Amino acid sequence: MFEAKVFINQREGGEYYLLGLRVSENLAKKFLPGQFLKIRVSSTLDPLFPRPFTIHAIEGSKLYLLYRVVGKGTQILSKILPEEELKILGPLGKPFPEIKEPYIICAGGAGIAGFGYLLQKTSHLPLKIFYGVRTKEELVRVNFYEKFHVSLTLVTEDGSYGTKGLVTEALEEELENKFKKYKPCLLACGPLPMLKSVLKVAKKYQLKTFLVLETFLACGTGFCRGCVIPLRKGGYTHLCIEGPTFLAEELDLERVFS
Amino acid sequence: MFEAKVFINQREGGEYYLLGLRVSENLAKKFLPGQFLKIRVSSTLDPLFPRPFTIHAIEGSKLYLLYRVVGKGTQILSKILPEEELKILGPLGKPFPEIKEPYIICAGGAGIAGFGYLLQKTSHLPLKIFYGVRTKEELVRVNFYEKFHVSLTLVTEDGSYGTKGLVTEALEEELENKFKKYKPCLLACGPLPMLKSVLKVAKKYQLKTFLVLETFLACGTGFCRGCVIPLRKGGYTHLCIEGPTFLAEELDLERVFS
Amino acid sequence: MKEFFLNLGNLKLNTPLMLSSGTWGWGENLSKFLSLAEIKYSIGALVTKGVSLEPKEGNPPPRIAETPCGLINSIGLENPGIKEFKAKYLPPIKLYEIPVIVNLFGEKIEDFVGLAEELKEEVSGIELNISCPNVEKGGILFSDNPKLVKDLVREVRKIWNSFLAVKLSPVGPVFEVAKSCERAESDALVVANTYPALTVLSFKPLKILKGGLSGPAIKPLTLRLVWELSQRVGLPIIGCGGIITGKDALEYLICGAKAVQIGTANLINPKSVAEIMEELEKLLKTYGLSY
Amino acid sequence: MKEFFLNLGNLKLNTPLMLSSGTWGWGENLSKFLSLAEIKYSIGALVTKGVSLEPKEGNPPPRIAETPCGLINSIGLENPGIKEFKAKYLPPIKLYEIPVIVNLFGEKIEDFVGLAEELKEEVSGIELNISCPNVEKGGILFSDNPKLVKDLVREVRKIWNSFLAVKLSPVGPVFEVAKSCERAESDALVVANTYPALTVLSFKPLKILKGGLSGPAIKPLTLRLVWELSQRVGLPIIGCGGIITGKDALEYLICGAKAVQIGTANLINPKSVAEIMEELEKLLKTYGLSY
Ligand SMILES: Cc1cc2nc3c(=O)[nH]c(=O)nc-3n(C[C@H](O)[C@H](O)[C@H](O)COP(=O)(O)OP(=O)(O)OC[C@H]3O[C@@H](n4cnc5c(N)ncnc54)[C@H](O)[C@@H]3O)c2cc1C
Ligand SMILES: Cc1cc2nc3c(=O)[nH]c(=O)nc-3n(C[C@H](O)[C@H](O)[C@H](O)COP(=O)(O)OP(=O)(O)OC[C@H]3O[C@@H](n4cnc5c(N)ncnc54)[C@H](O)[C@@H]3O)c2cc1C
Ligand SMILES: Cc1cc2nc3c(=O)[nH]c(=O)nc-3n(C[C@H](O)[C@H](O)[C@H](O)COP(=O)(O)O)c2cc1C
Ligand SMILES: Cc1cc2nc3c(=O)[nH]c(=O)nc-3n(C[C@H](O)[C@H](O)[C@H](O)COP(=O)(O)O)c2cc1C
Ligand code: FES
Ligand code: FES
Repeated sequence: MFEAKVFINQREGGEYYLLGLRVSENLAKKFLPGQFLKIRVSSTLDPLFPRPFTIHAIEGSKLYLLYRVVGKGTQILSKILPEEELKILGPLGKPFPEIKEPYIICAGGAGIAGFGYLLQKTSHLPLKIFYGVRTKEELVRVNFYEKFHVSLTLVTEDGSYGTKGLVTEALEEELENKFKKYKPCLLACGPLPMLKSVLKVAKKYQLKTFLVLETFLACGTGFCRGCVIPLRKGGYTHLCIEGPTFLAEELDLERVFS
Repeated sequence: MFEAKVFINQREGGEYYLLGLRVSENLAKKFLPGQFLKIRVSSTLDPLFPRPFTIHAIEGSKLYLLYRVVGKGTQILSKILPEEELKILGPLGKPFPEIKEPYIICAGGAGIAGFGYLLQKTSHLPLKIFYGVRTKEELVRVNFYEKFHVSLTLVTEDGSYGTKGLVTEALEEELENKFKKYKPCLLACGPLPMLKSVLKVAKKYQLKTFLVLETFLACGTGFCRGCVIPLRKGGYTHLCIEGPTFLAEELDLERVFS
Repeated sequence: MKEFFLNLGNLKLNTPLMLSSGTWGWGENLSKFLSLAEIKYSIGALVTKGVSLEPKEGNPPPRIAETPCGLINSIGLENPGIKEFKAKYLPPIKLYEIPVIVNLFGEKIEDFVGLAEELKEEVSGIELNISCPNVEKGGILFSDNPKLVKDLVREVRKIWNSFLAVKLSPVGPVFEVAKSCERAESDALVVANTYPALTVLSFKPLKILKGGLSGPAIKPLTLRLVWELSQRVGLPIIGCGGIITGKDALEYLICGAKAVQIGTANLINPKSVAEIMEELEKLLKTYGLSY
Repeated sequence: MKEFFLNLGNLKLNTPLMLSSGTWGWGENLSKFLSLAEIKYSIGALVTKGVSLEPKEGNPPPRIAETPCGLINSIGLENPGIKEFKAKYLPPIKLYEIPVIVNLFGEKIEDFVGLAEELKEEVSGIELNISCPNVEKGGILFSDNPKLVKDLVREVRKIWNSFLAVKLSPVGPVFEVAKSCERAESDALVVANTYPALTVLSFKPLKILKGGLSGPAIKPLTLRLVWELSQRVGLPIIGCGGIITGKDALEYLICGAKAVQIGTANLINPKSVAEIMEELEKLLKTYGLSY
């Protein structure tokens, strides 16, 4: 694992935090969009395992992560101050696939994190980004995303900002109105129920879809074989080395979502 | 356990830190010199047990502790910042005994901590205080102790400040020169080897001696029966409820120091 | 938790939480840390530290050490003996007006029977600690021999009509021992005692501590035992191992325990049982569960 | 650690540290995280993930969960089967020029014999995983039956001359099983595998994970086993359970182990073994110890 110095760790809104880590330029260059790193959040034995986070953005030797506080690991992380050193390991996992077709991004909550770095690096920008959360305060880093001049639809479940409803409802409406013929690809990241709805929409319009999945990771390095995702053809693939992004049609979706 | 807000937690020199906790005035009033409290240093399960610290000083509703970083619990404690809340439990243990006779205090390292509050509260000040450490930087809170106008002999093992040598050597010299006839009591707190030497000196001059002992505590409340100290008359006493201060002659010293 | 009411044999519990043996001293200091209201609200029964016929001073120090998420103890069953226990320690404990269960240990079956005789009409129940060596059988642990346990429970049962639980060791032939307890008409099983463990205290000179491991580290192990035993044995199970929060307690209840005991948590924070009870009630509401 | 040199049967180790079975994948990614120099400097032997005659896809998710200072895993012995293992996975592992020990499991004694046959002349040693059910004996675990283990080791020994270790389960009749291994001329005991455990993943709907517990939580338990076994059994013991630091490794060596295996630590940090080796060397110097 490498030492990385925290230079920023601030609340962006809701339970979302932006963490900035300074690493060697060499290391920073190794990360591709969609890859992740794991962070040892404490020097004690509880929590025992480093927690995985996708790269949100990179500027020179500065890595940015966007994370949501959900449990004890992220709680501890949120209290770490600038100048402290953290142990990290990465890059881990496979980058987002190269999508040749026009595509739409659909993100729920912390699922938005990894697409920042994609926008920074790709020469093939998405047609649109749908970004949904529960309520206004949770819409974070919007200024950052707006810089890329990609059409960005903000959705809140309670209607406190932008379009009211579920992000997948907004996606479906857009597809119905504008993309019936073009058949863009979908690239989606968010909680399981959201991904499930994305797949319903994708099926309706017969769209090729990539899902960014999550699961508890012990190693993140392929060592433990714990992070299996059931495949349609039978057997399993391992999220931490073959994912986290998968072509939906290759997965045994019923078992993924059970 | 009670919540207490940290208002200061600063390095005093060497590995020694001063921790200030704000509690209710009511609670603060309950503590007597020589008693201790335990502090939950982390909200996670490692370290599992709160760590015990003697009261170093009290000002109104402000409790002060003086601690040395020796392991993972104190390491974590030393990183806690003002405004954070800590869970504490106390007062625990018995206060220093009421010594009617003239007495001399002998303290090594963190063993000095508890005598601050004694000086603040007692109407029967000690004749002298011997305070020894390894090297200059570890002589902490000297200004504070000097305020009580008690003769204070500072001793460093390496001679970098004050008298050179072991604190018990300075004690012995003083006794030899000045107190051969008066036979003051001794009240000593410090690492085991120091206490052992104090006892040798006490034996030589036949002085009544009180020792402040330490041991790993699980509960600090008498619940676990883990903190036993062998008694001369046979059987054991429990440090956390009957101590930490004991009359040396009541202890089975050979077993205490084995 | 007004609705809770559990019959275990002829023991009635008003809450599913007990304080486990050896983790609240002899009760002398309980009310120093918990108000009477908190005690009544949260504690279903008090299980005393282990009592033997004769007094025992216990093991020399060191007796305890912290391990990763756990505690090793080797107290050596320090206790004043049944006579002094009854005269001096039991009366104040009974003043809490909560069922008192006395944890018993002996070196032979007659010791246990003798202890039970002494407690007749005195307390709500007894809990037999079988993680102790039987001197008549060459020092083998009771808990290593299902037949011995059956004989033990049978003999005690003959003279003891009210609540009788056996506290299992988590190692050895656990399932066979549990079956023995069932056949011998124990009212409940306490699952379980501590796990044989060792920690190195110093390298030079080499100092080790052998003792029993308790605390969060063992929770997944004892939870597994409770789960398996509750499916194979008819007796009600009282879960005990590593419960620190209300969530931990609920895990045991959901995995087959009818009640639980709180041990190491009392050492971390003497108010644990009250906090666990509060959390448990909230969780039951959140999940719409009851039992 | 140039001076270290240990003979276990006819296995020669240059360091006392091994990577334990199932905790470094199939070796594909090892050199991505450790330099060749680090591997050579720190690893005495590589113990592969368990291999069976036929391929196994392993258990459905969830397979792993964190517990207090521990990890529960239920991988289900996912493996490509001995044929593909030999063809595809073993050759790259052998390129590290470190002794390779293959961990084997089967459903009957012949399975183990068959596996050993396949590996003759191929690797430095084999490690028999006896924490698996024997289908011919109604699914009882090999490790629950000392006689079965003796037969197993005897049969494999007949055709296997180089290093043969048995990896004990930490539960069941451990001492009897260890004696069986000694009688059947095993070269060493690996003490031990994971502990049967359970954790609740969700209350509503109820989701649990049953599996084996590893990591720091179990260190005091396995350390105790190593201590007791090393005093009662003549075979060299390889300690394995919860080693995260050089201090942990030294504890095992001081408590009777001749070498140790690193498991869960590799999952926390793939460079663990190199860091443990460095710390161990420093500690040995500090305490003026050697072995
Ligand atoms: C490859 C990968 C990349 C990730 N990138 C990001 C990111 O950029 N930003 C971000 O905020 N999060 C990300 N996550 C999720 C993040 O790792 C978890 O939220 C974090 O590990 C939780 O740790 P914790 O100790 O706070 O929670 P825990 O105390 O471990 O768990 C708290 C609660 O959260 C649930 N939980 C834990 N982990 C997950 C998970 N992976 N998915 C769903 N529920 C979970 C638990 O079941 C539990 O209910 C990523 C996960 C993976 C696998
Ligand atoms: C009643 C009482 C009052 C105390 N008051 C103070 C005080 O005012 N200031 C202060 O600095 N310390 C005090 N101590 C000691 C303090 O509690 C310990 O230093 C602390 O608990 C160590 O925790 P840790 O997690 O940092 O160390 P650990 O990681 O637990 O241990 C680190 C090392 O320190 C050793 N160690 C741990 N506890 C003790 C101990 N009690 N005595 C000797 N060696 C130990 C361990 O063996 C180990 O080698 C007191 C102890 C007691 C029992
Ligand atoms: C300090 C200490 C003393 C104990 N004394 C006894 C005892 O006298 N008799 C007994 O049956 N169990 C005794 N136990 C075991 C506990 O009652 C309990 O079964 C065990 O600690 C597991 O629960 P826990 O993880 O909640 O602590 C003791 C445990 C500890 C920690
Ligand atoms: C994810 C994982 C997979 C494992 N797979 C195997 C295996 O295939 N065969 C085996 O004998 N042991 C297996 N083990 C057990 C380890 O080799 C080791 O004995 C155990 O984890 C205890 O050591 P540790 O606490 O250092 O991890 C596995 C352990 C883990 C955590
Ligand atoms: S998390 Fe261990 S293999 Fe993926
Ligand atoms: S530390 Fe538990 S009785 Fe003293």
